[in-house]
Amino acid sequence: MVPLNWYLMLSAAVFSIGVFGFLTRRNIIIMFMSVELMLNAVNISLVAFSHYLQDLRGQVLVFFIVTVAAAEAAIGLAIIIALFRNKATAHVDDMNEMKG
Amino acid sequence: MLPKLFFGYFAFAIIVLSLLVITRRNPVHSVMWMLLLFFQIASMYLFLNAEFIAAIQVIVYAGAILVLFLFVVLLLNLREELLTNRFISAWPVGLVFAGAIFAGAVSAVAAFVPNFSGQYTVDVINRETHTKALGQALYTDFLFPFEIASLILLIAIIGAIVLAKKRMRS
Amino acid sequence: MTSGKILKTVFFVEILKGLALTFRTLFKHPVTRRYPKVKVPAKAGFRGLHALARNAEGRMKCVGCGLCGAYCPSKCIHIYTSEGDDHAKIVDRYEIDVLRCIFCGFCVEACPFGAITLSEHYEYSETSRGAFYMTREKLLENWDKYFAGPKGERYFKEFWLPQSNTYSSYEGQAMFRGRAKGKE
Amino acid sequence: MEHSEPVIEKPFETKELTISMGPQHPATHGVLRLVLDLDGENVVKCTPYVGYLHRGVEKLGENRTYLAALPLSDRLDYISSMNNNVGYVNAVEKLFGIEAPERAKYIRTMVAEMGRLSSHIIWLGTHVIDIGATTPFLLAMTERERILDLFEMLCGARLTVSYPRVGGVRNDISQEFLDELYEFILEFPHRIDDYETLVTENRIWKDRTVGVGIISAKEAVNWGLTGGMLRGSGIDYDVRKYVPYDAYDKVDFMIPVGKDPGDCYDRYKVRVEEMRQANRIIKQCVENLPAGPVMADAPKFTLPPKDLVLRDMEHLIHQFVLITKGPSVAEGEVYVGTEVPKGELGFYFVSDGTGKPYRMRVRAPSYVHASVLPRLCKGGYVADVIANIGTIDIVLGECDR
Amino acid sequence: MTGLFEAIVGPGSLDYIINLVIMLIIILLKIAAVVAVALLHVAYATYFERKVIGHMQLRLGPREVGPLGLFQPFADGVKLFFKEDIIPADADKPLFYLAPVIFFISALTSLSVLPFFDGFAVANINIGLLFLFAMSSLGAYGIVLSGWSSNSKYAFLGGLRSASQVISYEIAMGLSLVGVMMMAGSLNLSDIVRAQQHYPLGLFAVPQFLGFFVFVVAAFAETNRLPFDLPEAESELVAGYFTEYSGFRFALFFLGEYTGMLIMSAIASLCFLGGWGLPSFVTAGLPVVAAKVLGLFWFLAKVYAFMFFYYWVRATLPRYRYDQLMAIGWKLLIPLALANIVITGLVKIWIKGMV
Amino acid sequence: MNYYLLIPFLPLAAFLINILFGKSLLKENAHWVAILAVAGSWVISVATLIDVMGGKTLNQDLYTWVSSGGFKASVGFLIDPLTAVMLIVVTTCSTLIHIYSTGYMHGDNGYYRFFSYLSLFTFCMLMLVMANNFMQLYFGWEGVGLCSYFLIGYYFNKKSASDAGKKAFIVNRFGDFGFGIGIFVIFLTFGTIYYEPVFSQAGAFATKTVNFLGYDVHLMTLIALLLFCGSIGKSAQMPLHVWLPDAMEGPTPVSALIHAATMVTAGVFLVARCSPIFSLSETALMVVALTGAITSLFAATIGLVQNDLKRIIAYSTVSQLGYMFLACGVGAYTAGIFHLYTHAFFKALLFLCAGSVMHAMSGELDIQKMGGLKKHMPITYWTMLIASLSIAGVPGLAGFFSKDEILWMAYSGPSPVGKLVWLSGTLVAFLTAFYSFRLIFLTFHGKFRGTHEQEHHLHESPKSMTIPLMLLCVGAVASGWVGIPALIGENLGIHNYIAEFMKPVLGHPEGHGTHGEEMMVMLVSVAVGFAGIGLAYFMYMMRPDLPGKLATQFSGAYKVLFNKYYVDELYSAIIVRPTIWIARNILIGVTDARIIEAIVNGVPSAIGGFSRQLRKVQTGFLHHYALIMAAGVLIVMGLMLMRSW
Repeated sequence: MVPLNWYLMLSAAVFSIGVFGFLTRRNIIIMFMSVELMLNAVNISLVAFSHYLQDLRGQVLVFFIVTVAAAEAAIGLAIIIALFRNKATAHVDDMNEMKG
Repeated sequence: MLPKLFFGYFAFAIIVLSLLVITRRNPVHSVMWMLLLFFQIASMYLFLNAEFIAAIQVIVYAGAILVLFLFVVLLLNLREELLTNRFISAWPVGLVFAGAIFAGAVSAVAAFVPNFSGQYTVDVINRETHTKALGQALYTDFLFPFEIASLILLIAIIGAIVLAKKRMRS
Repeated sequence: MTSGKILKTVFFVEILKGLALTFRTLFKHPVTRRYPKVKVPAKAGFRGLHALARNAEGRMKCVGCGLCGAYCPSKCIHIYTSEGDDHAKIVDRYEIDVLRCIFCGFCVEACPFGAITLSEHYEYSETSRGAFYMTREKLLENWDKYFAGPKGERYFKEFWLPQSNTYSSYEGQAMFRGRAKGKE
Repeated sequence: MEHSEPVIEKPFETKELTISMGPQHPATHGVLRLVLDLDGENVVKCTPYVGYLHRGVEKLGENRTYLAALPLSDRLDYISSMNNNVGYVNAVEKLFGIEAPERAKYIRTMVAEMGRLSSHIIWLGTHVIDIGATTPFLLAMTERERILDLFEMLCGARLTVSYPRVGGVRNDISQEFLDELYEFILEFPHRIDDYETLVTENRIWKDRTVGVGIISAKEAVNWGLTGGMLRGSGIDYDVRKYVPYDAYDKVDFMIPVGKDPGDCYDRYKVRVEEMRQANRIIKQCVENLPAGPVMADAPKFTLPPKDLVLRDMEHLIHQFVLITKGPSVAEGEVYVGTEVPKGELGFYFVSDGTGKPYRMRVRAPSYVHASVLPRLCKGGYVADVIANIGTIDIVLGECDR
Repeated sequence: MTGLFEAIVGPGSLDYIINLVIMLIIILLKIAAVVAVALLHVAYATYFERKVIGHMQLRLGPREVGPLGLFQPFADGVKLFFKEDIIPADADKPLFYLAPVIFFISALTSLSVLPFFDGFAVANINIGLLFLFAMSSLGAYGIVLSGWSSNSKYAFLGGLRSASQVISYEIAMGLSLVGVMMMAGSLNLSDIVRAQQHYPLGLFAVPQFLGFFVFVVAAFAETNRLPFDLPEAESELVAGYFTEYSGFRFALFFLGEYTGMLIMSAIASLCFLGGWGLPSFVTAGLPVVAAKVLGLFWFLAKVYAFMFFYYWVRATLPRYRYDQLMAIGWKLLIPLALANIVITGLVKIWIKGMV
Repeated sequence: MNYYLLIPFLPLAAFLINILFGKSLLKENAHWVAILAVAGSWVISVATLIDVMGGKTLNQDLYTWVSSGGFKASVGFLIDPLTAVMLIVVTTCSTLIHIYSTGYMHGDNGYYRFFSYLSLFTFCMLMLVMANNFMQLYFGWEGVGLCSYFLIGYYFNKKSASDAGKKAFIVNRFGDFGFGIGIFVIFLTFGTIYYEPVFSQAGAFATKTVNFLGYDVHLMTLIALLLFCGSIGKSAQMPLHVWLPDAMEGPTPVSALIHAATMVTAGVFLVARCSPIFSLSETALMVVALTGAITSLFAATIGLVQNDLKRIIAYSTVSQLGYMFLACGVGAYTAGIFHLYTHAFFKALLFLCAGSVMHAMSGELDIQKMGGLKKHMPITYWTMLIASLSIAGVPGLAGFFSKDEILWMAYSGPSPVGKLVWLSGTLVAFLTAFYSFRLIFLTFHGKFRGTHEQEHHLHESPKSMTIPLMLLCVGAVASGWVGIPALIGENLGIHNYIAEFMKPVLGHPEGHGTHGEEMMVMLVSVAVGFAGIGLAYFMYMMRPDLPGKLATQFSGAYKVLFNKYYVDELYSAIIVRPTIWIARNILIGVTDARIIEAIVNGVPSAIGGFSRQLRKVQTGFLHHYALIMAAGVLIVMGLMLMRSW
């Protein structure tokens, strides 16, 4: 039997990789994918919890996270397209219009 | 032993694939590695007796969200950007932050031992089939969040259309 | 839109009709001609590969008047003649560039002697261009191959055009006679 | 704080995708090349490039005698060569001032309509196969094969027939031909019904053609469209009816017209109906075929009978003069338009008194119709381009000459 | 499949391992058998298609290679294998290589959950239908990537068209099968087949006629067949997304497409036409083995009937335009499928109320 | 389950078919689907009525809609005498009006749209009346409101039409707000929203009070009044009546179906349905009765002087609705429902006749420009005359029986305000007769006053329009015969069928009048009806110059009436304009300019310097923000870890 901790650590590792990607990549699409990665990390831990605690609530949460991820991807990518129209670039360091 | 071996394989594959996703220069390649990653995660869900979630993982994540990513990548056609730097210059800072988060998380879960047993044991799920059990949970206890989720999707559809719609040249 | 039309639209009547037609066709006899295995003979008077006619003695009919070459729309007939001992014209070379030829049959019409003919042979593919440059010998050989015997005589009787009866006699002309017999 | 331009929402400038359709493309019917500027699936601009099949037919015609240039017309619209021949000989006859005998006129009318059938069958098949229906194409080809067999029986050639002659036709028809033809025309309307079953009422076909390639009657006239393209827009004009030649004034037929403005579907309906009318004309020609000569008795302009050439000096001289020098024609110019399957095919000759035309000019309907293609395609979808190419029914041999 | 996982998750012992190995071997044999048989069927599906369409068009179809042309598929295969493999300049090579593989594999994998007769499926999983959706949604990757990586405009247009088509119609197809799921109360394909035996004629196609209609149309669109074959509309886009492919890679697309058709036919047969089920008076008197063989026969007969319908339609109908295709998918099929779900639900409640 | 369910779902199916396929397939055949569906519903409704008369009732849940915690709502159906009568009213009117519409709407662009809305409306209305819980009632309530909005604004190109639609929608919101709260209060009180437990437990709460806004309020009164809020809005009672006359912008069949026969009566239905609650609160009943009385009087007086054909009938509708509330308010629910039932026939008939007239007049509505139409459109004339006679209370016709029943109940009932409302009701009967016949005389008699072109165009309407008129006419005559009062019926051996039929649901107030009094009441009401007709005849036939003179002489009163008591202007003055004024003068002029700007200008300049420095934190680079977020996560994580250690 694999201990629950292992799954949680795996989840933490994937999450950290996602954080790293989000913090360091310049391409906004990859940044977005890093976000998806983090969501998936959370999903892993939720499913693991659900399995080990013998409760379906974790999986229900995963279900909602997937829904929200789909919505987020739709909106986020639409924003990317809208941004790309104005800037013709996908590099976030070229987008600093919000500068104070 | 065998379960641990399988877990080891999945853990290794997932981590390597995650790293590949965030380090590839070409976004299309990133998407492809991510596709593989999703498959690994879905298979791992099968080992956790969550077959419906595994199916959802493939259908929604791989079949819909990632295709969306692929579409956008293809639509923007970023070939010229392949020549520039992948990472921001201060990437070590990011590494430190990510490492810190990892360390924090690991230290939090290292000693975690589950001690609660709910009603959905493996036997119950196998008897009732996972999909049915999940469906029952979704449509009774979680009906309200379920409806909200549908609303979110609706809003997302409208929002995406409004955002990405081509404005008529007037 | 009438209700009949609605019913037709909902039940895909026109598409079902089309499907019925294709299904009926499935059991019809195919019309494919399995060409290299089963050959369809050319109709009489087909304008195929050229041949130079021989007369009864087996000599070439051509006298080298050059009308065919002059009339040819694609200018593919080349005749080289020289004067013989008895001041008679001798045809040195009679050559046709078949690759240029458009098989209009005008040379046949131009020739006053019935020397140049178009045979019913149509399978003359070759692998080199040279094979299509027909010399006198090749053309005469064609005559032997494709017009041997009564076939050659018939050619001049029927397909050597125009003939005087196209101007004058109307006996036995093709006329409408209702549905042909023997074809139900 | 540095001054920056206020961000105005720019319209999304999509890069237009330029694709070159043809000259090698399954749907462009030969060597037509279309350069399409696409905005997604929408055609922003369509530019046809023609001339890949240019052979200088008009110039070649100036170097051949009036009689010898006839086969050149075969190769204009090579799928309805019979009609081109008829047009050519009608123009030359008018220039010569001679007239073909009655029987020859009937035969010409008959074979020209057969040519129309074969051309329309090709048009129908390719138009339909471009839009995706494969079966009508192959079914229709069966009938075309029968027409070509009949042509072969008639004159020994299937495609480039060179059958009509100045002053008549090459040879009289045979009884088998006539019987065979009659069998064919009795059967053919049922075959048209078959094609129509598969296509006419089909909702997909209607979706694809109704409202596509719309052109109004006025515009159609201004673009110089003729034939099915013009009649599809609701204009009742047909050379056969309004300037009858050959035996068209002696047969009864109708001119199908579409509605104003016409679309691809109208043109489709018009042409299918034309097939039925052509069938009717052939039937009448067969039934009313008069007896008589098939060549005009005009020794100065037509080749003498072969059997007399060697027996009669005068005929031999005519033979030599006509072939080497060509007929002697009065100076002048002539234009004769005839209705070929594609539209109005016009031959224009300027004669300087020699046996060869000073100028030969072909008014090719395909060329005119190709020019309207950008107008039809603009603003439509890529798939509509295909429908439009099918509907204008052009043959590049004629277009490029 | 769950059984396998139990075995793995549970405590390991030697017996287990041996049993496991035997099981694995059986599974592998099953896979091999299914793949081999399926590919053979796919090969002959092409032959069948050419014959059927040929005769529908007054032609003969293949008949020169072997008796009645029966070796034609192999001749084609051999030809494709030995053709030169051309890769366009500037193509993204890894993806160019990968695309046909993804396309083919996604089609092939779907085979694993199809029950060919009672009790036989490579994997009899509870979420069989979902698995099929998942795999069919992966096919879109092959298409998009092949279109993009070819670096050709025609291929790109074809790829985009096809991907949006496949994704759009997947929704309609999924929704059309929801009615079946509701009636069967399961996602397991074997259960669905069994559930049908309680219905008149042993078919879901009768009570679910609306769903069946939507499914048929969506199946045609999913497999890019006429009247929805726009991605590879020859007259417009030459060959769509695989314009630039040749040789073996082209063969993979080709096989993938026909496997897709086979799978769609199998789904139709399983979910709507009663699968292996056959009238009970036929099976009643038969020994079990014979009944099973007969079941396989029935299943295949239904699959081939559906395949025949594919060809039949291809021989009859023209092709839709892109915008019309989308309009049909979104404005006709999806509402119809939703209506079907609503009606099915209402009727189900009604029946429950009556009982 | 049984076939009753088909009643609402046939129209729903028709709606779905029409909305999905109407545009592409059905086009001008759209009406077939709708008519067949509604006619089917009608047939089943009749069968249902027969069943119910046989003593059968039904209360069943079809489908659990929401089951969350203690809250449970479902799609459920209650079929009892009240529902059965309503079903007959709704499906009959709906069927006839559907048929009528085929002629009226012929050739309209949105033909299929019109029919799909009509079907949807019918569905919603049927759901409303067949509900067995408040949730579904509310669903139907809002559904009909939505359809009403769609249909009023059917000619959405016309600004007045879309404005009227919006007005109806917004005004209804006021009422529905109260209604919604009412349902909440019911749920809070009873823990359920099903009729059956609510009504059966209502008695137990009869004396309970709750603290509401600091006052102790009688709970049942609170609930009843909140529910009545909804009724006021939907049934266009004072003060929310303003939307109904404007709603006449919709197509006439819509006015007939929605704004006369069915939807607007939903309020009355609600009060009748909740009679167990209302009966427990005398205050609420009084409010209902007074509101009804005031509204009826008020609308009737406005109706006297209007010139717009449809608006006159619309005010008449408002007035008659007031009558129904008046009946309910004095506890005579049966009489109210009875009047609802007869009113549906003759008012629908009136509207359809008006539509027929409009049809002939090419959309002209001003009765001053009509006249003498009698000879051009005899069917319309006669049917409209019968409808007017019916509404005027001429004995033997439907209106007479129901009106008389109400007046008698008001007079004899236990209500403290009974006599008062009886007086006002009698006055309204007089006014009703007067304006109804003013309409008839001006429209159909005398000389034609419109343009020559219009006169040339005059014609009788097509069969599809006149046949429904004639059928409704039968209803307008005969529908009252089921409720013949005891006074007359006793002698003839005829019972008051409807009263008996309704008794199990709505009860019957004990009157304490004598036969003599009843006779008196009846005679008075008949007399005032004839007086009204006679006065109208005198003023518009014998002395056509008199009305003008009167108008100038009493110009003040005339103006008030003509301008509908300035209610719209009043709303504009007390709500709309003050709001704008406050916004403009106080908020902008004082608050904004003096106070806020001072602060705004002072504080920012102080802050400005500071923020100019602070702003530099906002680099605009996404990564910086992301980094700060990560830092935040780290800090939170650290804190949590520290706590656990």
